[in-house]
Amino acid sequence: MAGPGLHLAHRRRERPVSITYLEAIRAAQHKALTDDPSVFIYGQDISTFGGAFKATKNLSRDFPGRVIDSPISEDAMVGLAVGAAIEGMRPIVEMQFADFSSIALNQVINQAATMFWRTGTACPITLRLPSGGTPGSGPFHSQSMEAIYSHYPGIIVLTPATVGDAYSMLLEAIRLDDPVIFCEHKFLYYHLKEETLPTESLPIGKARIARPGKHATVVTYSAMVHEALRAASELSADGWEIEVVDLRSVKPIDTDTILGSVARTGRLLCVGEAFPWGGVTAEIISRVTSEGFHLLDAAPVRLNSKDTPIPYHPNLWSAHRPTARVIGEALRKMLKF
Amino acid sequence: MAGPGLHLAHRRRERPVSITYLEAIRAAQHKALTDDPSVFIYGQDISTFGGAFKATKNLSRDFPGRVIDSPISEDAMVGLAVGAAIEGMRPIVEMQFADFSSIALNQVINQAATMFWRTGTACPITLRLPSGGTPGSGPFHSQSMEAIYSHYPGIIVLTPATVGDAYSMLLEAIRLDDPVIFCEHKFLYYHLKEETLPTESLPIGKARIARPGKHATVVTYSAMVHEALRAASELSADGWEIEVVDLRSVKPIDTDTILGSVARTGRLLCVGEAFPWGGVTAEIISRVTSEGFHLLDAAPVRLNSKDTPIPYHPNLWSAHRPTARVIGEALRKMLKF
Amino acid sequence: MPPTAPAAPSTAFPLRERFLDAYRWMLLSRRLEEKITSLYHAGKIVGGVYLGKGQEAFSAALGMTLVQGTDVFAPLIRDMAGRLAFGEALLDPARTYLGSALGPMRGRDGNIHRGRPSQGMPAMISHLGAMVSVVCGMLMARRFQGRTGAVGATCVGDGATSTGAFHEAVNVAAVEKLPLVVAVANNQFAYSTPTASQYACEDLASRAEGYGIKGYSIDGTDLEACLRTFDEAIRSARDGGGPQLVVGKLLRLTGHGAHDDGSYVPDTLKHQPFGRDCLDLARLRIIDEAWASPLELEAWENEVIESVQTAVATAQKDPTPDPYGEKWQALASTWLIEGGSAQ
Amino acid sequence: MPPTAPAAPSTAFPLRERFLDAYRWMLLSRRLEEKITSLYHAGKIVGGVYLGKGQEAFSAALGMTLVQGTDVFAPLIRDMAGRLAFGEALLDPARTYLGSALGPMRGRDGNIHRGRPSQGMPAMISHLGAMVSVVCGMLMARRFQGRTGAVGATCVGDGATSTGAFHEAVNVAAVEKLPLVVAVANNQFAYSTPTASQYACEDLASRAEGYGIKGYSIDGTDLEACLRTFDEAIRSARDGGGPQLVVGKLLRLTGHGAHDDGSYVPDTLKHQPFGRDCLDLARLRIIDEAWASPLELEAWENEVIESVQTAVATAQKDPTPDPYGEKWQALASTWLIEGGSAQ
Ligand SMILES: Cc1ncc(C[n+]2csc(CCOP(=O)(O)OP(=O)(O)O)c2C)c(N)n1
Ligand SMILES: Cc1ncc(C[n+]2csc(CCOP(=O)(O)OP(=O)(O)O)c2C)c(N)n1
Ligand SMILES: [Mg+2]
Ligand SMILES: [Mg+2]
Repeated sequence: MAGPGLHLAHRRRERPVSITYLEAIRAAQHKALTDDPSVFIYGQDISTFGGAFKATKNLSRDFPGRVIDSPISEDAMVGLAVGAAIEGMRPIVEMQFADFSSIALNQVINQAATMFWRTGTACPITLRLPSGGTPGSGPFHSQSMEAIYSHYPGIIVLTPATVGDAYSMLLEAIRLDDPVIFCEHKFLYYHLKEETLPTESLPIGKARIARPGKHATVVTYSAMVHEALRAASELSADGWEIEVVDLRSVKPIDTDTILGSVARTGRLLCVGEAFPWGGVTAEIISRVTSEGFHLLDAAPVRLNSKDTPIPYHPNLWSAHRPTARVIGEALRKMLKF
Repeated sequence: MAGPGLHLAHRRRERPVSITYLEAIRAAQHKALTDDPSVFIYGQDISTFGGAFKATKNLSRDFPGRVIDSPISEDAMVGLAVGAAIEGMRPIVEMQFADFSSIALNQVINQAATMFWRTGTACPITLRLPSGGTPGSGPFHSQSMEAIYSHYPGIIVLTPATVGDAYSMLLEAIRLDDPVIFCEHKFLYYHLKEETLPTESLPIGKARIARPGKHATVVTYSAMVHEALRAASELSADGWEIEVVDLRSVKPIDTDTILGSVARTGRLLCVGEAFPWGGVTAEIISRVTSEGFHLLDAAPVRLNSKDTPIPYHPNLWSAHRPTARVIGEALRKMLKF
Repeated sequence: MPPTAPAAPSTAFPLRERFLDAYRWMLLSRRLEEKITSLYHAGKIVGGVYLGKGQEAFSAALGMTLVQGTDVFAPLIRDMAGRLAFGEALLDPARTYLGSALGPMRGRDGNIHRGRPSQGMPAMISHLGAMVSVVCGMLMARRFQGRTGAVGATCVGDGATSTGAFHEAVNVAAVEKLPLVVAVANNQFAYSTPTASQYACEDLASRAEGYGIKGYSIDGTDLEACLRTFDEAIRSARDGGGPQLVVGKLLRLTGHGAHDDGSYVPDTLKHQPFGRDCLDLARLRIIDEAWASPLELEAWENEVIESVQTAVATAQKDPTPDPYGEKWQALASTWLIEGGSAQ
Repeated sequence: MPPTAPAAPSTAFPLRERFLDAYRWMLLSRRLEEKITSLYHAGKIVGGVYLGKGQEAFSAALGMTLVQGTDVFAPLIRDMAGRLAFGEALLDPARTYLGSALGPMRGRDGNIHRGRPSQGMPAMISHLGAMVSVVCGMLMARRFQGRTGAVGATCVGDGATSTGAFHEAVNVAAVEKLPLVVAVANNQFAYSTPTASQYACEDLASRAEGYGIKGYSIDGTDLEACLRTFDEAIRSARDGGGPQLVVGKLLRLTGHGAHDDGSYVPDTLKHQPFGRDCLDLARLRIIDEAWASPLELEAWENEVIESVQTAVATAQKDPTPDPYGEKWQALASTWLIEGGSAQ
């Protein structure tokens, strides 16, 4: 297991073609399967079919016997991964949608997450959760479940917002000796493209300044980073310089980077796509106000989804989650004080 | 269904004997079964045996056929309750321990909680979750799961801290047309006693000033109310007047009462027994700082359990959760600024 | 819309009437789904489209044999035929697929997730297996309320039998001896996953014994077998015989969804007897038995196409959901809904 | 501690040796649990006490037939006999029950939740049914790693068969044809709930067919039957025969836990053949067959009592967990642990 900082040691430059967020996830799995014989992947329709989103396309061809179709049994999928991890394997479990991981919750929070603390045996499993809303997906194919998993001890929860992070954080996740919930955002799967895969990256646990600024800080993660960036460039037309912090990892949270940003700007807006009660935005505001109370010049503000299930119809869906427009409005209002 | 304020309309005074928190829960179920033929109870070992904690003792005798033993099938228990609720019943489901509701999570958050919003059909189910830590109970018989359920839309989450609330809030919960998670604290089951059952009570959704004060506000709920009260009376020896707010309901949260208290005291400590990431304490601090930023004279502080599974050994357990001593220390430190 | 069969006058099984009735529901379902598919490919449908092609006999026979108003029917993703046969208005699917604000889900949920729970048809959640226990509860309620003689039926696929939810619920039904009919449409695949990766027994009906319930194993493409078996199973459940597990062997004659070409389905399966198209088989049988004339068959076809077009045309003129009018209220207890800054 | 049986020299089943070995493990388990019970009633035990009384033959036969170091054994709450027979050191239960900091769980978890996962014995979580899939994974790992010939066994009760987790895992094992042995100790009750409220089939072994696996139904109080059946089932699993479901009929001869008097267990059950005490039966059989002399039997008794006393005495002198030294680290990746104000 690589320690902090070491995690990118052996990466070579990948071929420079345009690569999507989804392809980065596939590439990371390819590399993990290549580098480490203890890695295998378990999930529904992931073998010859290549997964509902094609995140494992061709992997079963390139790594025969190591990419295995599971029955529709999320509880057993995670239980099996835990058992394999006990014996030194590094399983990746693909949930077909994050939403179906509700079935596996018990194995995650009570079996995997308690293993190391209770028994001293490491439990290196990575659960890939295709997360977040897309138009028309409705209440059960759109959820963001990071708040649920982050609440429980013994789990690392990652929310990559970029192609590079999708790649490097997944690779690092697989190498970590702990259970990792890898929330990959479906809205970014095909939209987001970069020229190359990274050869270096921030380690897990560090947030990233996605855009520097000085008038206000937006702390966000996953797909909302891009809504925030859009809002920030819109506001820049009026001379506002908005700093956008991409959390990358929501457990642990890089409180220092956030406090550093708020120290510069004095204003904090937290944006998340998840439901409004609790969750990442509450945790961030709670930390900043507890640890950096004097840094704030104005009340912190938060934006989440509406407090209803995620609607199926695109009309409703776009009003349910925060967007660049809503973020921009919130920022303008906040900057008045 | 009773609207707000009406909920205690038909209560008569109960016989004035000493009654425990657990007995209050039993009495509420007795009354609900008496008053409303659509109420039934479903759970493991709850019929002739009267439940693992005896919360349903004699109820199957008094209400034959309406208190039913279930197989060890938490998912189906809740699914069945939802189906019965669709048809106009008002099921109560007893989980043997809150911790085992992890198995039922899907039926709670995706089936019950989405029913009304998706279909317009009400889903009046009450899930009783024997919650919280007691010495020697360990990682899987001690959990406080309110943060998990509160995060999802469409659910009401109650955390009674007193004998009276255990009674009146459970009665009101059963009458509500929505899914209610009723977190009853096992540590209070036998410890907590009152002379009589209440004939009146605050409605669900309203917090209670458990102890008035002026130097600092402690916002807390469930068993931690009593730790906070102990800390408050200890500090009163030094002239500190600590206000303790008992949330009673953690979703919804009575933000107005909290803001009112913080407006009086200028200082906020939030205390919860649950795990530290997210949860009630983060939500409270986030609300107070967003909506009442100018009310605070000092940084808000929060206390939760340690970020590990809940230890079995009492030595470790008492250090894992907040106690009157730790709350007192936190208050003294906060009052220095 | 096709008429319902007249009530059977004798105790003898009215095969011809039932068969013709079922055929017309199957036809309606097929044509409606064809229309939806072409709308999907034209970009007019929001969300996923999952089709019942190849499963209409099994589904229609079940839906038709249940009594709307008394019984419960919890359909799954390939039960257009069963839904219509049970009594779902044609406008319900049309409106839901077309994103109308006037459908039963009002744009909040879509397509296969539609239902009218208070009218005996729960609206499925996506999590497979999760509806079985809900039907158990609806039957428990009837028992509490003294509403006797009702049956509850639900459909699942081969894949859903692997879920813990399915197991827990079937077992609960067995323990409570509920009048539950579980119809397993074994269409040989769960998405791309063949049955060999889903279970290891010969026949899923062999699970019945382990629950202490009655099991049936039939050719799901054979409409007569479907009609007779569901008739027996539903009657048995209604008469206190407890849960019934009916497994129909058939083949999904379409991709998993309209987005999927199903190219992984091997030709060998398509040439198996259970790989035939139940609608074709039923039409041939009707012709063979001379239960209807070619003219009648053509008239039904036209009738069905017309009702599909009418429903779709109506739904297309409907308003779409209005996000500004939406109040975002997930609770019936409106006074307990929080507004505020968090959202 | 009782010696292990010498390796069987021939292919013939070495009944006498196995029987005597098993008897001594059963005896050790019984005496240890009696000691723990009296310590419990004296207030010396932290947390719950769940006992294997009446189930020792079934449990010991399984644990004994597995090979520590190669095989996996995931015991449940009534498997003291099986644990010891598999190779758990007597000090492990003694230390765990007495809250020693030196036990395998270091005070973090207790009693029946102890285990040493990295040595082939997972530490059960409380959620029933949840360990079966973990054993599947441990076996999958062996397959990946080319460690052939290993078997994984796990125990559940009649109640745990109602869990979705049990179903999903047994089905996964069947699909993957894993060398899994699932031992169901059907002790007629799940806490207070009789089997009639738990399942509706005649015999839980009838579930095997529905999974496509081998099933066995035995008298769990008959040590010889237990030994022979587990021998066969484990051999069959080891030889590639896939999962094996062994159901033992027996009676819990104790309350659910030491806190429960089990007064709801009807006398009629206690007088059934499966209500007899397997330890008594085994002793009578030994005497009957003259497999050991009364003197030997007495010597074993004394030996067992002494080893129990030694273990308990050692554990009682152990330090208890130190909350001040505890670092509260739930992650192996220590650099990712958050400190800070939230706690
Ligand atoms: C619990 C759960 N896991 C995964 C899925 C994703 N999923 C949707 S349909 C499907 C395949 C279903 O197969 P089957 O039950 O055989 O029904 P069919 O589609 O063949 O009718 C899967 C895996 C789901 N809906 N629910
Ligand atoms: C999922 C789950 N639900 C409830 C419980 C509470 N519980 C602990 S033991 C028990 C009874 C178990 O019965 P059985 O499986 O027959 O085992 P036995 O105690 O008879 O050995 C119950 C309900 C649990 N541990 N896990
Ligand atoms: Mg299928
Ligand atoms: Mg039992």
